[in-house]
Amino acid sequence: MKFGILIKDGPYMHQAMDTAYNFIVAAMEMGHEITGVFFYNDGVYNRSNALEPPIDERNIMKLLTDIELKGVRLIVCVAAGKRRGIVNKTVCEVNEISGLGQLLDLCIASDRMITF
Amino acid sequence: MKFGILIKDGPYMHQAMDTAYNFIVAAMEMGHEITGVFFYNDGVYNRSNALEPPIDERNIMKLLTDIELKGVRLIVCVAAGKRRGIVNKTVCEVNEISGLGQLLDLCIASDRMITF
Amino acid sequence: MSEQEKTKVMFVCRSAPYGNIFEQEAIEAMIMFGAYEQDISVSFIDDGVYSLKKGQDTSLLGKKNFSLTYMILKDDFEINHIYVEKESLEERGLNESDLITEVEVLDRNALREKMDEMKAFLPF
Amino acid sequence: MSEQEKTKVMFVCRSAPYGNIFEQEAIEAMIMFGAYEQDISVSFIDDGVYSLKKGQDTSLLGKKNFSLTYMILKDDFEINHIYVEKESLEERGLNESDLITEVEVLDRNALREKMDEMKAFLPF
Amino acid sequence: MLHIVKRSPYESSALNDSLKYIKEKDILLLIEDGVYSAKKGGKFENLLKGVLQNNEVFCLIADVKARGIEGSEIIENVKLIDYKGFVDKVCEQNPLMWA
Amino acid sequence: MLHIVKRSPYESSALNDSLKYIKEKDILLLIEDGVYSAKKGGKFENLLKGVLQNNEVFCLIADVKARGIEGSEIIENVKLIDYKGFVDKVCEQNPLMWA
Repeated sequence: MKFGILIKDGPYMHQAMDTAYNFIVAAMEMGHEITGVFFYNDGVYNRSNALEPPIDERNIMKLLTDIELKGVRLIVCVAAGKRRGIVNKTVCEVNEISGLGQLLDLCIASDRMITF
Repeated sequence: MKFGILIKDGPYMHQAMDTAYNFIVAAMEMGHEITGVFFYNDGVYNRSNALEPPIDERNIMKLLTDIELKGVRLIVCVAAGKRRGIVNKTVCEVNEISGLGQLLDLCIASDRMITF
Repeated sequence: MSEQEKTKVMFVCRSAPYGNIFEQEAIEAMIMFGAYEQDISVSFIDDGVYSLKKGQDTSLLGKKNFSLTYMILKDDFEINHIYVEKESLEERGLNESDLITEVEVLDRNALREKMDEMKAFLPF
Repeated sequence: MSEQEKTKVMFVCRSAPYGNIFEQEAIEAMIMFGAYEQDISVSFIDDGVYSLKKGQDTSLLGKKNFSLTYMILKDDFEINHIYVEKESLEERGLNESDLITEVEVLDRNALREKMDEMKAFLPF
Repeated sequence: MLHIVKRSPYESSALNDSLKYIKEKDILLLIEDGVYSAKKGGKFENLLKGVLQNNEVFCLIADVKARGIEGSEIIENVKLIDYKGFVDKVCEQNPLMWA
Repeated sequence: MLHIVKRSPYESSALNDSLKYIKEKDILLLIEDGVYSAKKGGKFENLLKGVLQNNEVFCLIADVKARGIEGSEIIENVKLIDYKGFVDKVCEQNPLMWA
């Protein structure tokens, strides 16, 4: 099956990104496809390029890079990002920034859309 | 009276920073003193130097600069900031970053401590 | 595009306005989605119904009053269906005349039937 | 410093662990505050009492189990008083033997009396 | 103590939780989404009237107006205050935010 | 529909709100702080037992263990699943997150 993912909470503050990560890893191990992860609301903070968590804590930047390397597309909403200071100079990858149309595209291209 | 302020929510996402700002302005107009504003948890995002809200929306960065110019001390927790990517290169003013001891200092120095 | 080919997406709006940004950013998404010729619904349930309350005046808050956008969502932005849940209104002492714009008031069962047709939900 | 000169600050912990970071960042603050020789209390009420539940195992989550820190908060970090509210425990089907460390179980009225002595609250 | 509630009583336990700690002479202050508790005809009208028997209840007018609530829709004896009134209440009593 | 609840029933209305929309054959999935709803001896035990009369209820085991809840403390007939089981449930039914 094809899953589209919407993340609305920021890193560390809420468990949403952690749950979504574990869901994505499990789905891919099972042979499902992730059509993309769209970061909206405070979710955009997950793609800050400056996260420096304590070394004994999980590194959310690294976890997201891992799934990106496995071919998962990450999309940061440009409008939600600008409002919160996640812009070209502060985002992990500039070409991840895109518009809300991409969220609708995920709804169209996925068998299931799930929000965390 | 002397008020110490603790901000735990980020900008725009929740109303906390707006309510705190209106409280601070009212208190200063009434002749009270603000001993400092401590940003903890997601509150640290309020001091990102990259916030670019739409022009027809309130600019939280500017509102905070205004009260800083009136002599209010702003303090960003270093540990909460690092975890969230609010660090030297992304914070409004590098010398605002400080440790949790400053929060306890606010409790000691203020007649009232109020959390938003 | 034929009606059958369109993707049915429902915004599920459950938050009151101003205390957090969810309803404001949901509206920003609705406006964008309208341009894509899909089948977009918006349902207001639980505290979400407060977003439609008439007479919002944010001047003392210093925040933008985004409730006015709901008035033009259907006509200007081609959002196909706007539903509000009857029970949530009643529980809050509100009725249709309290709402800023004309929307379809549905009871829970009827709204749930609409939900069964959806391909995707976007909760805010 | 004499006891009278110390500032009385109470952490009011009302959140369950792991769903959000409040209790973890509260503990980080407690640890720092212990070094300053003030009069620091911590009260666990509402869902905050879950933070003290024995047997937390976060290995499947990939998150840090910070509950162990509560065991050494008093001795190693000089937090003077740790209270947990009896009624909140009961409502959740918990009792003293479920807790990871020995704390003072107080009923609401007794805890409220402690609150009356405080100069400042830090809610988490 | 000044009990401040900023969450809607329909989605959050904050109002209920705060009332378990309210004592004689304490003040209840409703701000942000907390002001919905003070609306006539809502589910929490009786609860709030009970509180008013023993305690003063205040509501932040900026939040009431933003949410489209008229003064006439506010439960009787709940007092509307502006931000300066808010500051005064914090001067009077030690605040605890029930978030 | 797959109703996913991630908030504690003690602090949030999410569980109650979701149950107003649950229909025959729908699944209730408790994750994150939502798992506290499934703990024996808690305030919501009877509510959940009522749901179990008509619907399947699942609980994410990673969240149960993290919170120090033993399998034996989970209400009977609530089924524990891992993340792969979570994925399976989303395949079976269209998910709505009640946050």
